[in-house]
Amino acid sequence: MIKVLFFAQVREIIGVDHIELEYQHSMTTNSLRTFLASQGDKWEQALGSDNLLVAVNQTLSQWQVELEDGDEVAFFPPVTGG
Amino acid sequence: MIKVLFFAQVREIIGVDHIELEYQHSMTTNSLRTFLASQGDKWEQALGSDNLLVAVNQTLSQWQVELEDGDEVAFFPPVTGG
Amino acid sequence: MNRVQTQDFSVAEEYAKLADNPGCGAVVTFVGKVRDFGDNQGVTQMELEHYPGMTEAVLEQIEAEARQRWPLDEVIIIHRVGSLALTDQIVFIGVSSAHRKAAFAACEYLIDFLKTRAPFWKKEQTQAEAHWVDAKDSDEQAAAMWLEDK
Amino acid sequence: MNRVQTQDFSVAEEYAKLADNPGCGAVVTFVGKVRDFGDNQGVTQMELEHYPGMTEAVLEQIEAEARQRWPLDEVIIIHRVGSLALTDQIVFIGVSSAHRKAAFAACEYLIDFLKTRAPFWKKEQTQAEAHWVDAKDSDEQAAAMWLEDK
Repeated sequence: MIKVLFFAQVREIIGVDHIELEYQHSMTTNSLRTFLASQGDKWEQALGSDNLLVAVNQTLSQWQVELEDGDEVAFFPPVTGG
Repeated sequence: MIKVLFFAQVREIIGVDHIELEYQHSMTTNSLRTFLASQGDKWEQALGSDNLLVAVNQTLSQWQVELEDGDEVAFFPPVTGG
Repeated sequence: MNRVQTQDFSVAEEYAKLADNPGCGAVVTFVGKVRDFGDNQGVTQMELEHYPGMTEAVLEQIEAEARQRWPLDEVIIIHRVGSLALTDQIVFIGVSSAHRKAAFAACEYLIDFLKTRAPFWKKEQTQAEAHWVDAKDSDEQAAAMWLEDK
Repeated sequence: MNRVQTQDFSVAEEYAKLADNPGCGAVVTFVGKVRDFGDNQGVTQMELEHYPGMTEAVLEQIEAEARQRWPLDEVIIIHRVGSLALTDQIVFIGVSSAHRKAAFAACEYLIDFLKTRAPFWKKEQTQAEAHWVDAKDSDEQAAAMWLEDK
């Protein structure tokens, strides 16, 4: 399983804060994003942003990183705390 | 009259925290220092330091500045607050 | 010593923890507050969201980086989440050190990297509307300066 | 708002004054304390002497200079004089501003120039002896950096 989390605008647009997906062989951060963005207009809107960030297992990650079964992946906009 | 103040090591060495002197025509910060330094060994020691600073009317000053009657002049070492 | 919490913090209490050390010559603290203009004029309140777990990990990491760069005694980072009103305290960064330059530099380093790397998001509320705050180029630049510096 | 005094100060009270403003987004404070090594190891107490009148004038002046350089809300400078013991607070500098970069820069500017221009002198006491603290080149350099900066 892959646990996928969404935060801030991304969460708000798709209306879901997390989902769980079957792990697929050679899944990457980018292929997961593309798959999710194809799930409908809201998903396309939420995950299509140029500024979208991705974290794998709570560490900021890049777009062509291979995932492993059990990973936690999060999609979110640039951070604005402080 | 010229009021002369001494602080920190300078005050401690000469054992006096202030004196008053008659104003002399064309007196400068430097001539006042030279005059005072000639008053004895302690005065020479206290006022001879290369690092000595001078303030005129509570503003940091330079060594060839002319004084006026009524000025307040202070001699002290580099500051070490904070 | 770092915390993410909904409740307010006391600058006095955190300051006391930072300063409690006979070798400590300098304590620098930073507090960020909700002000009445953010991206918009007339901000009345905001919501702060975060990514539990990752947030704490990032705060530990930027603290460790600061400790590698400068000789520090205590470091305390506190960030609030949830609903905050105008003038509320949002974030506290406190650093103590034997040396003032180290304390100033580390405190500013920590807030610069918290702003660009810790997963917090602000949604500002004005009388008219609520909107997510945009990330600022000036914050990215502030953080990038430290990397050139090294 | 600047003060030279023998009594201690409360960081909490001064912080409250700095932060009391709906436009204030950032508060930076610096506290300098008596530490157990100064010019010598084993410092147990110190005497702080100043030049009354000139001190206050210099503090006003460096505050005015900082306000010319950065947009600031409140500025508070407090310096203690007289007898101070190990771990006692010596100096407080607090700055509030809409912008954190301004608050950090102004706070550090004020302590750098206080250290090199305000007429205070420290005499440290160890178990063995008392001696006047030497002025430090590093403090002169810190202040000089701001002038190149301009």
